[in-house]
Amino acid sequence: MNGESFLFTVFALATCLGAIAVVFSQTVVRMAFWLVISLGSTAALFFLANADFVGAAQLLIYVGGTLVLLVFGVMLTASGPYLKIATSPGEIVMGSLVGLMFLFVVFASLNGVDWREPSAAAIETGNPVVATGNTLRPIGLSFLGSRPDQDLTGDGDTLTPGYLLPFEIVSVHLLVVLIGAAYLARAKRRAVGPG
Amino acid sequence: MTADLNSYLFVGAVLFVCGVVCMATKRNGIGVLMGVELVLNGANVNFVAFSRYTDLGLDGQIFSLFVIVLAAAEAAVALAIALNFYNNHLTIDVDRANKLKG
Amino acid sequence: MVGETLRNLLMIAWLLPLAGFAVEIFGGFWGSRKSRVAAWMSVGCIATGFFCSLSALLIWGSSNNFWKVPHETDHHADAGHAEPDHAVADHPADSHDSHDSHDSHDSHDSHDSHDSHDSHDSHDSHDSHEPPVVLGQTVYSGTLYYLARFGSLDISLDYYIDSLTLVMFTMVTFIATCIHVFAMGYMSEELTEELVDHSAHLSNGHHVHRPGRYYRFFAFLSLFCFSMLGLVLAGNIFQVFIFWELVGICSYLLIGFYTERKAACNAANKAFVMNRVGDFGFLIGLMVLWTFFGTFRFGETLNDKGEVVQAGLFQMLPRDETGNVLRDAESGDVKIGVVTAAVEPGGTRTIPYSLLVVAGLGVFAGCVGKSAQFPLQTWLPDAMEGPTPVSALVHSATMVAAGVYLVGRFYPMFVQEVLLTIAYVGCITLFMAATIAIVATDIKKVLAYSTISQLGYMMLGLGVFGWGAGLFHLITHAFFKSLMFLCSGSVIYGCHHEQEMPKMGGLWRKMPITAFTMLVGVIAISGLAVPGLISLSSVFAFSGFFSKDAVVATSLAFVKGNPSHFLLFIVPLVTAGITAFYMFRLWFYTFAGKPRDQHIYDHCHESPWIMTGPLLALSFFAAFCAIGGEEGPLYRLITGDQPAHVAHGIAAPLGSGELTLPGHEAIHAVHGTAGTLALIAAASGTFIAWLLYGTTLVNVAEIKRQLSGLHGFLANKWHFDELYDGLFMKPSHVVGSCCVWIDKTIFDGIIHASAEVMIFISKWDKLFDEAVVDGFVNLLGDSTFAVGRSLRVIQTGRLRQYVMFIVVGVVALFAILFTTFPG
Amino acid sequence: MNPEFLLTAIIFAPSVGALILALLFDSKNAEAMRLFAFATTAVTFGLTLVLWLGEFQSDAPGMQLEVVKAWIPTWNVYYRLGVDGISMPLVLLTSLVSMLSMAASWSITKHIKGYMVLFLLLETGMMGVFLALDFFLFYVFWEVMLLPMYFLIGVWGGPRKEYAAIKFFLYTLAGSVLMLVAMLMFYFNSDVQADGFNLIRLAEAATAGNLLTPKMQITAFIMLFIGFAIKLPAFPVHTWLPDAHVEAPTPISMILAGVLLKMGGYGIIRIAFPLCPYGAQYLAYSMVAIGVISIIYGAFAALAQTDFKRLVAYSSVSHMGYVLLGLAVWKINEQTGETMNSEYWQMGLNGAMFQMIAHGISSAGMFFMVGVIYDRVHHRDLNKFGGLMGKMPLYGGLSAGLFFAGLGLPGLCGFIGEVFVVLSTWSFNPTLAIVAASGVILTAGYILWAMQRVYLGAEYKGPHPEDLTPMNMRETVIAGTLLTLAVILGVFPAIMFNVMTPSISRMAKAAEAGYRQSATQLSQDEMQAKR
Repeated sequence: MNGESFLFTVFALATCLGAIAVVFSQTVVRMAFWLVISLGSTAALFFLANADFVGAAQLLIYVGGTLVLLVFGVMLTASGPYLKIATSPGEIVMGSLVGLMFLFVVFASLNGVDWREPSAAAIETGNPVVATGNTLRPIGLSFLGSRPDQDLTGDGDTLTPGYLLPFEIVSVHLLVVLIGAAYLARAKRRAVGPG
Repeated sequence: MTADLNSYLFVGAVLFVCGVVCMATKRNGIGVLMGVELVLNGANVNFVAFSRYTDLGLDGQIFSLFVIVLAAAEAAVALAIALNFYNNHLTIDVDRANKLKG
Repeated sequence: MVGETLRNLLMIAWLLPLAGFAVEIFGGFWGSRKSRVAAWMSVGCIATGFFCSLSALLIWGSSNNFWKVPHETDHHADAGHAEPDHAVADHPADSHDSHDSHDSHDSHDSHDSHDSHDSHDSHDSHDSHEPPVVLGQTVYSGTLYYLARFGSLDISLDYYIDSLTLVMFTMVTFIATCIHVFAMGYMSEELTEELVDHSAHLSNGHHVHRPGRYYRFFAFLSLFCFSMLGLVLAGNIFQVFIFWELVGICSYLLIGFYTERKAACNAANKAFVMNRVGDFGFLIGLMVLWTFFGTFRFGETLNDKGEVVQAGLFQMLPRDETGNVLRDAESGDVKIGVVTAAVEPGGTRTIPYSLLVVAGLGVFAGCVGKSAQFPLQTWLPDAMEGPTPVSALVHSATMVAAGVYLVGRFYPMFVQEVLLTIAYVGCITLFMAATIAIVATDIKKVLAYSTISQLGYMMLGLGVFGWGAGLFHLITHAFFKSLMFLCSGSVIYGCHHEQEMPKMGGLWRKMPITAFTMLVGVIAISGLAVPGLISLSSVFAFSGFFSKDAVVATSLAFVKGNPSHFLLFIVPLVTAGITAFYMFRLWFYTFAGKPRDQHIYDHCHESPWIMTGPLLALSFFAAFCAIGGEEGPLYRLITGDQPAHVAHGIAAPLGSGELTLPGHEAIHAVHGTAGTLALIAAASGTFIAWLLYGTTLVNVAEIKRQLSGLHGFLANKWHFDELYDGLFMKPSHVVGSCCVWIDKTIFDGIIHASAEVMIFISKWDKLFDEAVVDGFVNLLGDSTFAVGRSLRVIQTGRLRQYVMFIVVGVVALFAILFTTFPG
Repeated sequence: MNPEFLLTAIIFAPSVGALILALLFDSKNAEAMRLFAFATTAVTFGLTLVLWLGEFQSDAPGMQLEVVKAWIPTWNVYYRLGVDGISMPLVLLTSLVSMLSMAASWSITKHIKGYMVLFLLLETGMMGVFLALDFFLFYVFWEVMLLPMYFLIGVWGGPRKEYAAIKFFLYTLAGSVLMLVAMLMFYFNSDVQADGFNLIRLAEAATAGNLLTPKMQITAFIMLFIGFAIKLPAFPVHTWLPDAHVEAPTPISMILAGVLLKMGGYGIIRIAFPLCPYGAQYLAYSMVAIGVISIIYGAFAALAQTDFKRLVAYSSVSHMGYVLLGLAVWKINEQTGETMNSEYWQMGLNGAMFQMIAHGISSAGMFFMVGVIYDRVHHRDLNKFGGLMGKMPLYGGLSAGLFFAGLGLPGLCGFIGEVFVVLSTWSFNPTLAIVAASGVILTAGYILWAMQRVYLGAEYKGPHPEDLTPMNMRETVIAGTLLTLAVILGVFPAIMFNVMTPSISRMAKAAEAGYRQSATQLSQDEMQAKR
């Protein structure tokens, strides 16, 4: 077992156990905690898979942004500090059973498929993820509309388009979502009727 | 347990199933949101794994980035909805939101 | 040449009244109501026509040497009685007799005049060998224009001019002139803007006020003259039919002249419809003729070179030397003598003898209608609703005589059976009408029945083969009957439209001219005569005696040949007495004795000269036109072109049981006897009339009371009106209603029923649509709804459950996938 | 003018007028629209006069001025026009009656624009029917004419106009459906499909005996005959006529009686006889019988009417019976197949054609006269008239003339047709001839009785006596024109006969030849069947 396998095992377990803990936690705060553990471990897994930029983004956005948002939400909606909205045990059992079946199905599917390994050529020349793990620049370039990883392997005549347009769309989308969220979330004064 | 494609996929699957079960069992609206986050993360793990262990290359990572961003946006909107729901019902229990009952 | 001249003259006389009509009717409508222009125009037209006709007659006579002194006695001379009284006949005013001669001969002097060899008779071949000896057939015929041509068939307007045409033309135009002049006075009360018609009442009891219609009367008279002259001039039977209808409609218009009077309208309708009944028969006759003969022309058809291209009707009927129609020995069909070879080479057509009879009877049916013979006689008395000049012109002298004229004109086509029918119809009519005339009290009605009766005499005369006698009586009757009608008109005018004889009496003091002229007419019609010292033929008598004598003599000769038909002599003889009786009754009633209604008598006056003038002129002719009797100019003029087989009579084939028709010789043989008998009858009739009405010896009312049944029967005109009403009028209305009922109930019923069926079917269709088609669709919807309803339970609205469902669903899907496709 | 264009112009001049009227005229300006519509009909009449006097050759028996243009080539439908002695008089009659009834349309006050447009379209349809030589085109025009008529009755009619209009429509439609079937029979049996609708070629084929078999001819003829008999109208399919006439406005009644009824007769002589000569001969006796029954039945029914217009309508039934009678007096020697008395048949045909023209004039006149009085007093009850001769002498006089024309008085047009037809009938069948001839009595009866009730008598008995104003100039001119024509045709019928006779005798000869061929064919078939 090399180091990578070890680390992977640790973070994978953390991720999985964190997620399971989220399921079985009874209070929102605890759930949030376990969620942080789980998501953080996921980020670590990303680093392990040579996706350093994604891992960074995961940490920044999820752990730093979304979870904070969730915690704000918890705080805004919780009438008490340890609010429990209990789920009936039957439901938990039921959910667990279904979840296990689902898990089984998914596992069965995963094992049933012969995933193609990356070709040697890709490992040698093209795939920066596989080759270097340094993905910051290629991702940045591809968001700007250029795909150095693909174009370098080709004859140079045909350029593969990048993700400039989706990137822009997502940007606008985010903006809209933020405005919309702000609109939805703003405190509304109930209109007091004339009588 | 080696860090190969199947292992990543197992992790993603566990995350996904946990997220789904979370959505299915939590009565707290925030909890449901957390389930959603878990499901999205499960998907992200898969994307990244495919990016690493197949010919997919950068595209997988870029997709996972989009997912993260959209998840953030979703979280913002969902939270806003949750707040509205709370404002209207004075609780966050999603079982109270049964207006759509047929 | 002569033909063209005659044609042109007669056509002027014919067409002038038409032009007059057009000008008068339009000019009068937009002109003044008080203007006499229309009348003068009308008189001018007809008078010009008269002079044209007269000159045509003279030209005809001179071109045929008619006026020359005979160089040879004709076959009349061997009749064995004395020469006619030439001295009397030589009267300057007579229209026909500036010369007196016996001769006429065939003339070939122009391309359109030709000798129509009357079929293939042997006595006509004799005729062609020695033209001057026998009375010839001097006929000028030709075509005016074609109405239509279909292959070898053609229908045209023709003219056919022979002596009969000319005499009729002259007579009609002369009498019409007199009557026109008379009418100028008689109708003068119409010369006003507002006329009060005392015979027409409004529903509020007031009299009708209307503008005068002087112009219209004369326009109609002109139209009538045109139609009548066209009828006489017609050169084919179809053309006769055309003008036949036209005179009918003129009669309709004139009878219905007082449109405000209901009786007048009814009478006009009745006249026209009854005429149409006759015309129905006429039309059948025409159809037969047209189908089997293929032509309507009387005379031959010539082409440009003057060759005969088609024989006329009169030449087509073959007769043997005895005058009988030639018949095929086996089939009995009559072979139609055709048509020159150029048109139909070797063409032989036959006509069944029975259809020949049908054709003859058909044409005669038309004559029955027009001449008011039994059984279509009832319209004529009613027609007296028209103004009196109309009665004089249309319903005594001309139109009603047209039937007789047509029988005379169409004589060559009649076979024995038809002639016998004609004779019997005439016989019945003359007796029946005379009996009704005895009891009639309306002065015009008496004259009307007398007219019917006299027309019966003419028909009888023609029927018993007295061609000349019948037409002779036609001419003389026209004169004296129109005279009497005008006299009655004068009386009516003088008495302010009083027509009932019982209210008159003693009028001769007030209106001597009228009374005198009326007496002339009465004597003429009664057939009174002063017997001559030497023999009967030198009698002094008015026209009626001669003509009636001729008829009676012919019928006597006929009865001698065919004793089983003795009634044909007895009845006219008796009726001669009745005629004298009722005519003198009329005269005594009206003019003699004491006034019965002092009021009328006081206001009565003699008519102005414009009315009495024509009376005098007519009375002269009524008295003297027939002078000389059958040797006289008038008779010879009429018979100048008589049908060839008439002269010799027809001997029945031995053992055939058919009729023997008397020839001239046979007639002359009995002339004296018949004349004497007729004179006796007339004298006794006169005597009885004088006894009853001229004196006060017998109480008429007492007789009337004793014979009330008979009187009622006669006064009701033998109940013919009621009979026809019940027999024809009512049933036809019932049938009409039935037709409407059938239309409304059955045909429309079928239509409506089919519509109902359609609606019924569509209702079922609707039901089917609703139950099956819509039902299916609804079922689909309902079941969907039900499923949704049942699925509604699943829609808990709970978020977490949905997630569970999704998961379970996915799991199930996968489970299915794995179980279905293991591996 | 170019002769080819002339026929088209005659057909479509009214349509063009209708289009202009519809687009350019202000619907408030009634007088202008009336004048324009009248001018259109007058121009059409002028064109037909040009056709008759200028281009038409009376002595030529065949088709003249033929126009052929492809229309729907896929179905072998052609725009094929032409005129001969049979259609020429009817075209003249159509344009004349249209013009006069347009002049009579001044009394229409409701929706003038629609009325005028429909009227002009109707004229186009009628002209097209008479000029079309393509069966399909004929059928199209036949239907084109139907719709405006339906609306003209249904909108501008009397109180029961809907009933009358729908009855008219259904009757005529039923007939045209049968005609359609027959048309397809001819189309699919013609040797050359390209000539499947060409009436001339079809007639020639029928003459040569190779269009339809004798049995099929009988079937086709029955279908065509029913279609045309409805239009004619013959007993017993005549009941639409009184209702349609009574409810239609006066000018439409004039058109209906003056032109539309003639299409039945025209269809029989133009299509039914030439295309199925054997069928025509086979059914000749039935047709004559139907004609005779129509004459008598119509007359009796007229006798019982109390509605003035209904009486005139029934008189139309009676008069059109003569047309049928005259057309059908075709007698055959059974042994030889030769026509007996061919000339009498031709006389009957000519008489029938003339009767159509004459009836077009006299009945249009009679309907107009009824309309004149109806416009004044607004009722038609015969028992509530009387004394009009005194109140309106000019009207009475002109009416009397026109009614006498209908009565068949010599010197007026009605006489020639009736008498010629009747004269030609005896050679066909004496009994029927006698029955037909008895119609003269009934005709005199009902017309004179009606005249007595309306015109004669002391006083007017109905409502609105104060409205009995004299005829105005327009009415006088219309009635005067019709009466003048009645007189001219009555005195000089050769004017029309000269136009008609060559074409009719050609048609008759062709039909006789066609019958012979079919009869020979039939006897040969029988011989073979015996073997």
